[in-house]
Amino acid sequence: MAEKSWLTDFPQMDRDDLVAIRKSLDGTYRDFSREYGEMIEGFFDPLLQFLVAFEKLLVNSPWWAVLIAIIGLVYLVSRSWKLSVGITVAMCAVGYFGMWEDTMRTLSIITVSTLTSIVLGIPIGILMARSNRVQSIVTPTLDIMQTMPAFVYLVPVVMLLGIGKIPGLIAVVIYAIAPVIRLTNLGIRMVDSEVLEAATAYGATPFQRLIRVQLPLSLPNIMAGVNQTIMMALSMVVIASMIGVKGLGQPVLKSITNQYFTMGLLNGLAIVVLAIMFDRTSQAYAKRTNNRVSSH
Amino acid sequence: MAEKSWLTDFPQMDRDDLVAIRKSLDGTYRDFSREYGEMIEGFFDPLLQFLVAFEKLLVNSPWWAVLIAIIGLVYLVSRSWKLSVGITVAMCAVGYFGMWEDTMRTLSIITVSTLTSIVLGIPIGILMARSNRVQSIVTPTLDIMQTMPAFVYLVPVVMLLGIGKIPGLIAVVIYAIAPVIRLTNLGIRMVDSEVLEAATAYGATPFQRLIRVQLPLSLPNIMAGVNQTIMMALSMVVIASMIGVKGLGQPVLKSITNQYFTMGLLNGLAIVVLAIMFDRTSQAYAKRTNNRVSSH
Amino acid sequence: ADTEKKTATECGDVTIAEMNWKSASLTAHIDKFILTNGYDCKVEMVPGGTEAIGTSMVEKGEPDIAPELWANAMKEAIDKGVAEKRLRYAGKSLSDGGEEGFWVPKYMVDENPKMATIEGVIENAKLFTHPEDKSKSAFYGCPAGWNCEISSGHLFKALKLGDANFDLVDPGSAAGLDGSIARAFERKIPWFGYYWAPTAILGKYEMVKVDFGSGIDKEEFLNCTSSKDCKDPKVTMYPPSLVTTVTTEGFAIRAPEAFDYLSKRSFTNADMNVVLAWMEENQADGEVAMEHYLEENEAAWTAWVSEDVATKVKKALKAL
Amino acid sequence: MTQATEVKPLIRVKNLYQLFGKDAKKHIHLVHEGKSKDEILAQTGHTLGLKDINLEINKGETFVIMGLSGSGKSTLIRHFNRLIDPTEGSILIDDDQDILTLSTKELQHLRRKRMSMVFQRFGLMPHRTVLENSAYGLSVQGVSKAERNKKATEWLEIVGLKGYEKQYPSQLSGGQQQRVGLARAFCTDADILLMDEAFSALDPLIRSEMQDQLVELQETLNKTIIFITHDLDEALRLGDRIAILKDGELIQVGTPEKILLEPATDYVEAFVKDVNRARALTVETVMKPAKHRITEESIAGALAQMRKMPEDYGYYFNDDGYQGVILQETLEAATKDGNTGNVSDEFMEDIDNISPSDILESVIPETLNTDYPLPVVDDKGKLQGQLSQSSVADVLSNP
Amino acid sequence: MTQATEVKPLIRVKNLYQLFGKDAKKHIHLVHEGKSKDEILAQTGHTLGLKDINLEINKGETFVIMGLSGSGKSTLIRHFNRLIDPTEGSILIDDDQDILTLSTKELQHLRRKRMSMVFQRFGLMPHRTVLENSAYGLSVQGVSKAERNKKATEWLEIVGLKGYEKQYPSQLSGGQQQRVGLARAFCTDADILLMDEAFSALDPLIRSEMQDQLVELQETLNKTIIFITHDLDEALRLGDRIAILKDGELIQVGTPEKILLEPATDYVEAFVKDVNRARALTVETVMKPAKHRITEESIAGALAQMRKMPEDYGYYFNDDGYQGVILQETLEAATKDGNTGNVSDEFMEDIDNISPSDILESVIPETLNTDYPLPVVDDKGKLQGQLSQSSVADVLSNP
Ligand SMILES: Nc1ncnc2c1ncn2[C@@H]1O[C@H](COP(=O)(O)OP(=O)(O)OP(=O)(O)O)[C@@H](O)[C@H]1O
Ligand SMILES: Nc1ncnc2c1ncn2[C@@H]1O[C@H](COP(=O)(O)OP(=O)(O)OP(=O)(O)O)[C@@H](O)[C@H]1O
Ligand SMILES: [Mg+2]
Ligand SMILES: [Mg+2]
Repeated sequence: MAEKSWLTDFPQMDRDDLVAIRKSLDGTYRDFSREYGEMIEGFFDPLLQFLVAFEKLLVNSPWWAVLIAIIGLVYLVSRSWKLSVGITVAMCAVGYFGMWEDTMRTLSIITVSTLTSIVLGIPIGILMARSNRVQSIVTPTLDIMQTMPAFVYLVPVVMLLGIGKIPGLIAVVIYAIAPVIRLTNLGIRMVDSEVLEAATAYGATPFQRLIRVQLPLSLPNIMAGVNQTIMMALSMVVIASMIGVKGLGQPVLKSITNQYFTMGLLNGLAIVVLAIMFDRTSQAYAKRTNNRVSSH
Repeated sequence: MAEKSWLTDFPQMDRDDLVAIRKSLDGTYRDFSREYGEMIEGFFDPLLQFLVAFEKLLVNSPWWAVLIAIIGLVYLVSRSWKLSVGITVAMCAVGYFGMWEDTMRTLSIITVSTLTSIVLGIPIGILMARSNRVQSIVTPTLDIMQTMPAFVYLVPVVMLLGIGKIPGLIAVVIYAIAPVIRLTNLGIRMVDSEVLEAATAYGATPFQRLIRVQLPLSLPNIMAGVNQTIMMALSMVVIASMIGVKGLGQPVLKSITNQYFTMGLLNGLAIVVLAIMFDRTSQAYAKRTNNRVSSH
Repeated sequence: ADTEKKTATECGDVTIAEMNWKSASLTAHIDKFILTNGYDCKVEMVPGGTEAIGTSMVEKGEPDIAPELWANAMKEAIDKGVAEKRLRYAGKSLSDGGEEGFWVPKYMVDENPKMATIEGVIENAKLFTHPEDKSKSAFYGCPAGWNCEISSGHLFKALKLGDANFDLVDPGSAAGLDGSIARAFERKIPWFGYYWAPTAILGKYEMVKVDFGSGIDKEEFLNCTSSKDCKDPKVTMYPPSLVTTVTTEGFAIRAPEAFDYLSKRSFTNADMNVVLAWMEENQADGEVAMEHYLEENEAAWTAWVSEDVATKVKKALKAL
Repeated sequence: MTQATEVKPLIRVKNLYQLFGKDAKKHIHLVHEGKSKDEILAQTGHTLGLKDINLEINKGETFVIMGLSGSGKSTLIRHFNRLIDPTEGSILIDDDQDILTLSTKELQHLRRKRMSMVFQRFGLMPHRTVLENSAYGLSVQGVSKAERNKKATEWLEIVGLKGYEKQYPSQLSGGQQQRVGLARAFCTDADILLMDEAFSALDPLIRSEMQDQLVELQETLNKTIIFITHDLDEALRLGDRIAILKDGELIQVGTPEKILLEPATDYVEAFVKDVNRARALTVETVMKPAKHRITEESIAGALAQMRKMPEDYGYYFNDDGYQGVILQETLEAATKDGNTGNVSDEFMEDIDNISPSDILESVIPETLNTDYPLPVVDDKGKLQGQLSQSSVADVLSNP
Repeated sequence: MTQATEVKPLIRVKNLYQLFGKDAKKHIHLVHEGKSKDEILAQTGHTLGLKDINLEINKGETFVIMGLSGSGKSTLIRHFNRLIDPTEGSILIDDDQDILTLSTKELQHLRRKRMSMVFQRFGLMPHRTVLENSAYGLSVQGVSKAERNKKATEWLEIVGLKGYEKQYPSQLSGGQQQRVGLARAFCTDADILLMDEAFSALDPLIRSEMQDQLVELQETLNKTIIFITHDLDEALRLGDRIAILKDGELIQVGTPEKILLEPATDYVEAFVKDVNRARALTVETVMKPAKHRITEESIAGALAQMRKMPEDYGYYFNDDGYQGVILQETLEAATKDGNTGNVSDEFMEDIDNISPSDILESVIPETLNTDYPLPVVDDKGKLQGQLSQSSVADVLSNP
């Protein structure tokens, strides 16, 4: 178009330059993935094998054995009969509506991604709470991880690692890890300095302070982070299914193209069941082991 | 497939029954949306008009006027030169790379949805903190809102309200409102009971207690919720663009189908810029007005 | 939605769906330009995925035009909409129809010409490693939920690919499928799966359609291959698939001239492929490509409109 | 301080029980059955806070609550403004209004205008400056900013925190924080002050200033003060009446002297054992009636009168009342000098009269320095009694 | 308690400065320039915590720190285990090790094994039970659960919290919480106890028990105790030496008697004005040398000797040393009765000897009841001096 005044239109980079930049960057990435793709893929191979085996275990074992194992775990961790019964009923409904297998697949990948997020996230949050410099680096990284749309990196990741569980896992972890990091950081920073000082005065090492004072006292916040991490991991189920992760996301996608609302809803509800199972169990565990703080 | 034993396969509902149920529910919803769609759409009309006008304002005003207004606001709210300069640079980069208009569109919808989420979310969080009954109702609702994939309700919402900003707004708010509610609830529940008791003893009304004690003291948590809400709202930009919300989501989707990685990345970064702008400004505001607590 | 009041000749406000793949985006921009300048419509673009756009058109009569809709996606719903007189097929957007099939990269065929046939592929099944199971071979199917999921599934069965130790991998979405192709091409490794053209991917990555040796059996395809309830599918190549322009019934009634234009506007695959290649080359989006197309292919597009409209459009084109 | 106590009670506590724990209502019967605090704790995990408390607090009085740590003092005082609801029992205010039946509005009014509280653990708001904290009570009442800040600034100056207005509580020392709590409480002009160990973190100088302040407030504004303290001297100095709690039970209520001199139980006795009696008691409580009165005007007559008495001193009275102490030797010397006139001022001993309200401690040096009992004279110049060395010794060595 | 002070100092504080605020280093020059605390606060918003403190604390001593609220006591004590780093100055421990140069490991060792602290605001861990809180110091040291719980249980019983082991701090009263803090500090066997107003929330009974406990600990285990208190009586009772701070400066350091009888400044004088001197001072500090010695064995000789003296009593000595008090009238009566024998026990007055270490207060009744000065006799039976009514009166009325 002719004559654009900088007054009305933003003075832009020349289109050709922009295209050149884009192309060269794209090219660079392509080169990179060609060069290192195999290697990186190899690096993740053990994890992939584990994921595959875990999924197989859940899908191929008789449903009643899996159900018993799940409920048993839920009960062991939460020690709550109410919760265990609720989960049993919900899981049976899931099975009855024909979503058992997909649910197992989703359960498998989500268990691993949530655990990964938490296991990586809490230590990062702790480091972040210790040092303002780490915080000033990690915070914007998390901002990027959370807001950069998964769609942007979905294809590049697939290009690098192929379709399937690993890129799915990576996408989920990238997206879901932020809240637990942020809230661990916040929680630890908010711990009452008087209590911390008492621990110091008795010669507690930084580690002892962390384990016995900071973590327990910031538990409500950390658990809020865990809760959000679980929620966000499960909200990524559909996105993950876009790059070939089997599970409840696929029928959801299917239902949307075909306008089968009820089917979408049912599968969505199965995801919700998983979310509630993870969340309530972890919260009950935290509450049980630290009841005084959460009622503080 | 033949002969399924209940031992190996979950005893499922009969496929035909399931299909019948699905069909009848789908039908019911279709009827409902045809019956009431117009009415409900009408209800949202003022909001739509506002959204459209707001977007027009941002898109059609000269870019420098908008930029000055944005930076002015950022500075007024945050009182931080550093932040204002940073945002200016980032916004100029966004414009220079030719994403100004899309960014403005996204800015418009996201501003409204984030504000809506916060303005609705904090009071709900407060109510939740007040009553265990409310909490026990709201919590699972939030679980559903966060984990039910947007894809499940995207099409039904479109069916009811058509394509465009309103369903986009609704989808974003449904997804993004949860953290601010949860963390407001948590924050208020964690407020030191001694301080609260002092307020009570001096005859503070519940409202005064809320405004002058509970909210300021739970501010770090509430702001963590606001941060997550902003992040999640911006992470929905792409999804919203699937149902007709113009903005940065569209080029992202295009870039994924066309494998233009750099283009996707640039647009993703523009989203990140918006996220950081919202987040830092709100955090700076909270810190400025309540510096003692956040450094507590 | 409130269309009835408008007089027949008045075009008024028109909304065009802009889907996010290249050809659709291009077509949408061409329609926008021509409708604006030639028919005095006030055009607004609406982005959206096929599903959302389709649903909204059926239920809400909005947007007015979907310039390029693949029957592949949500065929059922669209047909229903047409049957209920909510939608109207304006015409084929791609005159030759879309091309579907099972493809392998060209470099494989270059290396081993037999790869262009299904026998060759089956013979070399071992080459197509499965992403999750080393002992199997992978066939990338059509994303779940699309119409092609059914047809590609049936053909998978008919070709007895399963017996050849192939596993039907669901790529989840077009993005997943695209990613897997890109990965294969960057590393020059084997790939075998369902795809369709004209598309950016096939513009960018040269692939060869695998010959089933069966020819096209249109009857069989319509009755069995593409039907959910087909018990015993037989082998057939894909017939060209319908790629149409769809408008709402309201629009068709309100702006018959514009509708007339839409029913004439269609591209040959060859033309389209040229533009797509140019877009790829320049990382162009629909708007830029529209300019390019209108300038380069005057003969083609002037045939879609009356002379008087063509003049108007040309004038506008000059003004750019 | 010692005011007429025959006023209508302002606060009346009736059969108040407090059992802490989840199932208080369920387990309260154990309390009625007379189980001890320890037993109940061991058996149910519930802590007995208060048991069958009956009390009356009068308007304008300073009512001190004492007792072992954990005996329920704070718990009791928190009931007065209903920060905790009793498990059983009632609290009547203004003699008829049960605070448990107050509406939310009324309760707020009560807390705003009638009562103000100093918390044992201060209860300051960490997010507000010292000034804002002090003005909190007023801000709750909706007093304008200028006005409340003015008042808060005044009070901050009185409690010695001038210059710290803009600091935050976390930047203050313990005692400074407590004083912010005091300023906050004094700011509201409430007529009932609930003070839970309000001076415990203060040094002796500031503490005694604050005590003076309290006495002044009580005298000039007739405030009712309910004061918890562990400092017996403070209790005796401030208290019109003292209540002693033990394990949630009320053991004794009475005036300081009564508690000191007639402890109801061994517990109370042990409790007050260490008190500095000399400081706690006034001359009044120890003095004896003055016996040796000399009324003869003439020196000779006076000497004669004195010689009839067992001691060699006497209190000289004329028509104008008590005049002073005369020693036998003075009279004898005067007689020897041939002075036959009347007894006059110059014969009186040069000693300070002591007043009945004097603290015993302050007169000990004089007692020690004088060989005869000191005359106790009230401010109208009337002789009220005499204070002998032996009675002082008696009361000091009592326990 | 009063131990030989010529031991090597355990802790030595040298030129310690503490300025609170962001830019302490930048503004510390104002302190050197002699600006006052208030000026610095007004000018920079920084609070002067400590100014040029120089101190030595000896092993085995109980060192009491007193001073106005906000004068820097807590700040000073926090430097000893380096909870705060000084702005300037150094703290040497064991006479050579500067704690600022300690490695993290060494510092941890110091905090674990050498020092234990009671916090003014308790610093309990809300998420741990009373038992766990008490055992905290041991658990940090890695002592086995059984062992540390045993020890914590013992100490909890000593501080009177038996039965509360499983409660959480929020369920305890203020004083109970403080006692948990005490139990925690006592549990670790550290040889230096830092006690910041450690008894401030305790009632008199428990407080005096705790004081006894402290004295016992100090005597039997030779612990060094650094004790902040606002209670002068407590300071005088516990302290071997007392330091008095004002506005961050050290005003006076000395033995209780010295502080009481020779206050360095008006401030100190005002500070100790209200002290119960009778309780603070011992007989030793007030007694005078005993003059009137009677050494003649025979009654007549003794009488003659006594008549030469100005007073009508005397202290009788024979070869075995001091025997008792004899009154002139007793001797006269004996002479009258014709007794010409020797002075023997039966002539001695029937009064209790008082000991030099007796608290003055405890002998006041006797002083009051006796007409002549009381003999002060040490536990070996040696006469150390005499305590007259007038010297008691003098010291009590000193200020
Ligand atoms: N963290 C801090 N930030 C700023 N100022 C502080 C801080 N801690 C203490 N101060 C200031 O240092 C001074 C000394 O405080 P410190 O706590 O040592 O007093 P203290 O002698 O223990 O008083 P108290 O008897 O009231 O406990 C006070 O004026 C206080 O305001
Ligand atoms: N919130 C609570 N939950 C459980 N028990 C409590 C609670 N508050 C107080 N108690 C118990 O009630 C009893 C009385 O506590 P209160 O605080 O009234 O004591 P106090 O007399 O004020 O003691 P102190 O002099 O130590 O402050 C204590 O045994 C305490 O353990
Ligand atoms: Mg208390
Ligand atoms: Mg202190």
